[in-house]
Amino acid sequence: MTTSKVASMRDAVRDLVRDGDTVAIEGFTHLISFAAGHEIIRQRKRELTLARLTPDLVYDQMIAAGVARKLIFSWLGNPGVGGLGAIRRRVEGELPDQPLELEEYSHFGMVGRYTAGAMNLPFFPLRSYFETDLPVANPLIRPIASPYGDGTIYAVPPLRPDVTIVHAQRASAGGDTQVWGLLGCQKEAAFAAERVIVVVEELVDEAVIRADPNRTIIPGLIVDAVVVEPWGAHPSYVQGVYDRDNRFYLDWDPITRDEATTQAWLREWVYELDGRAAYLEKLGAERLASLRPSGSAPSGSVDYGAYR
Amino acid sequence: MTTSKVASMRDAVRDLVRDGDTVAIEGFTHLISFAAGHEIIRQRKRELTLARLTPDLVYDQMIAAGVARKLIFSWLGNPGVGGLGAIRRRVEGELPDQPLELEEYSHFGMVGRYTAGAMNLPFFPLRSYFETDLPVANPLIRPIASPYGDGTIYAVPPLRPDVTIVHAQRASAGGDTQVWGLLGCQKEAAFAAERVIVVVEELVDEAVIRADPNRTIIPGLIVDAVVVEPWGAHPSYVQGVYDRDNRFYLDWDPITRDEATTQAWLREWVYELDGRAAYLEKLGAERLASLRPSGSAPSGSVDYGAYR
Amino acid sequence: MMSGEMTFSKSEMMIVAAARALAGRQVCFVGVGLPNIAVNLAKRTVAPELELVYEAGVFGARPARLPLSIGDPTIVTGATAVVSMVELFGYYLQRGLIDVGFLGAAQIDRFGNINTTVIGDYAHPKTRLPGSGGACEIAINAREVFVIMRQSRRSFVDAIDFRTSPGNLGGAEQAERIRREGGWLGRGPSVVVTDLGIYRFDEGGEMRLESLHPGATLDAVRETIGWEVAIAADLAATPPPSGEELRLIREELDPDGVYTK
Amino acid sequence: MMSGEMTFSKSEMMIVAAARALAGRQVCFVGVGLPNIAVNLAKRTVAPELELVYEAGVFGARPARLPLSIGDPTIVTGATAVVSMVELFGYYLQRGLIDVGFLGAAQIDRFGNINTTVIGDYAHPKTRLPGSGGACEIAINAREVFVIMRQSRRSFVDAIDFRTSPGNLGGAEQAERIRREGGWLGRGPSVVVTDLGIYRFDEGGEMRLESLHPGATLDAVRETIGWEVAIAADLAATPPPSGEELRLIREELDPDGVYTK
Repeated sequence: MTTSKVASMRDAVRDLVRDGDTVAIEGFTHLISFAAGHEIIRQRKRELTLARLTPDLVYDQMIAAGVARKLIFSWLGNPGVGGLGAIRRRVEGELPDQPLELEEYSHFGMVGRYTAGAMNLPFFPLRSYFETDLPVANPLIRPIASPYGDGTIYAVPPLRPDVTIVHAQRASAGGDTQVWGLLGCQKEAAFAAERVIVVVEELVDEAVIRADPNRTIIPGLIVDAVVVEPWGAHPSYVQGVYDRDNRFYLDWDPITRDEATTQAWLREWVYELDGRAAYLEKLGAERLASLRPSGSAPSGSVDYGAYR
Repeated sequence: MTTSKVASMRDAVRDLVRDGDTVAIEGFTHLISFAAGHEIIRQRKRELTLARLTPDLVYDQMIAAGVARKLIFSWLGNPGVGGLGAIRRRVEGELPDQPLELEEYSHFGMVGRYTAGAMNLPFFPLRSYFETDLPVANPLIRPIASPYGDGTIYAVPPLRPDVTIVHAQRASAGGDTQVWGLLGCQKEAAFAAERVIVVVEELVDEAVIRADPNRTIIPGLIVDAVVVEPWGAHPSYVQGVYDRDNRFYLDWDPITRDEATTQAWLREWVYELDGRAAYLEKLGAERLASLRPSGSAPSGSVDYGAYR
Repeated sequence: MMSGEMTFSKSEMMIVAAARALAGRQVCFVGVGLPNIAVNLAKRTVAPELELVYEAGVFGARPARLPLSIGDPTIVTGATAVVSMVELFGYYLQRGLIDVGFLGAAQIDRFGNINTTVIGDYAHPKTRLPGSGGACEIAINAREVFVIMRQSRRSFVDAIDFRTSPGNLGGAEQAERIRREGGWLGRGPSVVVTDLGIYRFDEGGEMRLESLHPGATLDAVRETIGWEVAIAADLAATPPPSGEELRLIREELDPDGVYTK
Repeated sequence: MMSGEMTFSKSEMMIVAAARALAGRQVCFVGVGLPNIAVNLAKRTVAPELELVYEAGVFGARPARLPLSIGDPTIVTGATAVVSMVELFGYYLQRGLIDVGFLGAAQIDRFGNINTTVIGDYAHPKTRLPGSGGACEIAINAREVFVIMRQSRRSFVDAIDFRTSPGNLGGAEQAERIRREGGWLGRGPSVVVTDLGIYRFDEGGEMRLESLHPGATLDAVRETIGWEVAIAADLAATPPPSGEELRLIREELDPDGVYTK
């Protein structure tokens, strides 16, 4: 019954990501759509504002490739490993012809921004930022007095991406999307957005989604394209499907320390490949196989009951 | 490892519900703890403030029994059937020696109040109440200006019940609680509360909970007592376990229209019974059996993966 | 009531007319009572793609039977998504994803302002009604609002006793200005379906009778409205329920006649 | 380093000391890096009932291996609850359910104020650091804050370049007044564990060395702190890591020596 929204990554990025857009590729350590990031690089999108709690390797790569003019974030690093050299060089002024504007929050501030966007609120109130320099560095973090006379807290403004891109375990062709494991703030980032691209490990029949409606995080209603791209989150991970490729995170540290090695990596692993299939082939089946979970851990099934 | 919090309904209500408390028995049409409501009546608790989006039959019964001095709510009725006579008589002044104070919101206002309580926020902002008489009737609904100069919306204050009571499909002895089907605002009402009583259809091993952590709505951390009371939500329902007993909702309409019949019902079905087991016996096995779902509708199992 | 060879009740005509008004809509917020049966009829007739949203937290319900209440387990089993109420009201309704909010009312005025709170004084009410529930936020945030209710002098009144849900306020000009300045997503009430006819709103934001149901008369309309109601120059006659519409109501949706008596 | 017959590194001593400080705590918010290994060691030794909370959205983690990052799938499988980040930060942290927040830092001052944002000027930084992440809200909302970091003149400074996370501000009196008036749930930093010793905070809200690690000297402490540091009159000697603590670190938690080099 529902119209299929299944598209190739190439078509989805071409049609839905536009120069100058605010783009959020969300996923907190889990389900990061590197596949979409690489396609945005290949299509040489420009002047993007990139939003993400933890820019991670994917934004380091995108920013090295010159797609962005601005970054909205709350934690800038290679989690558990080190720094993000491409971003740092631009922020620290090493590449004055490639400036990068920063707009900085805390994690809850970023989450609150998406939530305000998702709820169509003019602001999100929170008990952060007291006695810190963050509201000085970012004047969009503003005090707000309680209308009940019990003090002043802070507010952050809504974040409404032009496009939010999330990776998920599964979706129907209509875009109804389910995730298990870490949920991050993908739901909020998707509801906040004007357009949504969902990238999935597996396309499933609508009946699979409808069998467990509590697991749906995004309804097809707000989804513009469903891209089927197994391993599309590599080197990040997909709960139950593959582990984080920690070797890649470690390898990235020396690569990103130098602009030339970073650009060489982009040529070899992004520009010279025509899509995700070529990337996976280049990684090799053995590398991928080593990332499978050590065993299964089934959730078990619950009964919703038939009521006729 | 974890200490068991399993208690009888009698002990849980005796120890955790105190005269003068603000009590929220939450559950939006689904999972309403009638068992707890009846025990509160039997123990003749007094001067309670009762909070709930939809007071429903359970609060009509409790208010008829004289446990409450005040009601905080957003919709007052017998859903799909009619009115709540006991509450209405007290509000309309028919029983001047039994006044009932009202504090009234909309659904989103009530949900926002619990959410502000759960998040320890001094207020929750929302786009409701514009150009209505509700802020006039309830001066706790207050305008709040956006700190971004884009207009004024409304705020509601946090609601922090002394006790929240929820019914659920299952919990561990430590109080980790899982629900499927309608979630209402039980999570928010529980996190907002000082004390939490969870009533369950089934006590399960902690391993059952840990097999599907995304389904947990309340962690044992905030739970004070776990009461095992199958059918404890009758005549409301438990997804996958039993249906709403619509006959009871229809029957309540004539009962509640008259104070004498209401009090007679309370005597017969609450005061003269010593607990839920007696109530179920009086209802009869046939009545209960007729409420089972017409078939099963399994969610299916997902794989979280083992990562060693 | 008779129409050709078929008999049907005023309630059946009202439900059918309300269902037909949903043609072409995508996402509908389903209220308790008459809206519930009208929307479920629309899904089986003019709007098979209609996504049903229930305030209890359900998006994309596929009820296998007519839900007995807005929280019936049949709206959960087989739905697309079941979410907490903070998400349903925040991420769906307030976000602007609802095309049509469907409301009932105890009192309505010529501008479609609605009272479901009290008859009489708020502090000392003559009749205490259910209150807002989600109606106040539906009226503000749904793209358009349909109202379904039976006509009477007590319900179609010149001045409502309490404004629970805003309609066109004091008229279209004022309402449009306030909605624009306040950033409302909703454009207010668009249709009122009664047991006698179908009303839409004119340039001034006032209800105007656009279609008269079979068997209803202008006299009956005027007798049951507390102001001098506007009548469209090109007043239409509502087509009677089809055999299939009646069959669906009587056999599938409401075999016990709860809504259609 | 040697102690009796056992050798251990400064990093191992630091991790062990931090883990021991968690004895008796119920709920700990686990940060990336050293806090991660310290908390996982505590769970296996002094605090088996400790509930591990990860900002990624996990409550009650039971990691089967040392998580490689704070978002490792091993913290999800077998956990008590996995929730969205708005709930984790709102319903858990801001609600006041976290006993201990565990932070690292690039710079800290005598009052435990922390910088993880920039070295140098914010607009034109000498070194751009990761930023707050959740640190700013952990510092404000966790009941107490533990800090774990290596000592150096660059990190233990008289004046931090940017205040990312508030500690005791300009001193205890000011901090207590502001916390009380602002309704903060946190009482601020309580322990700083370094590679040389363990610090707590005195009545004035200033760091004071309470325990010196085996092999460390007061000279080494003074050389690596940018202000005249207070030393407790009854300065203790940190007991060296036990064989079991070392075995857990080396065999179970960090066999590749990522944290303990």
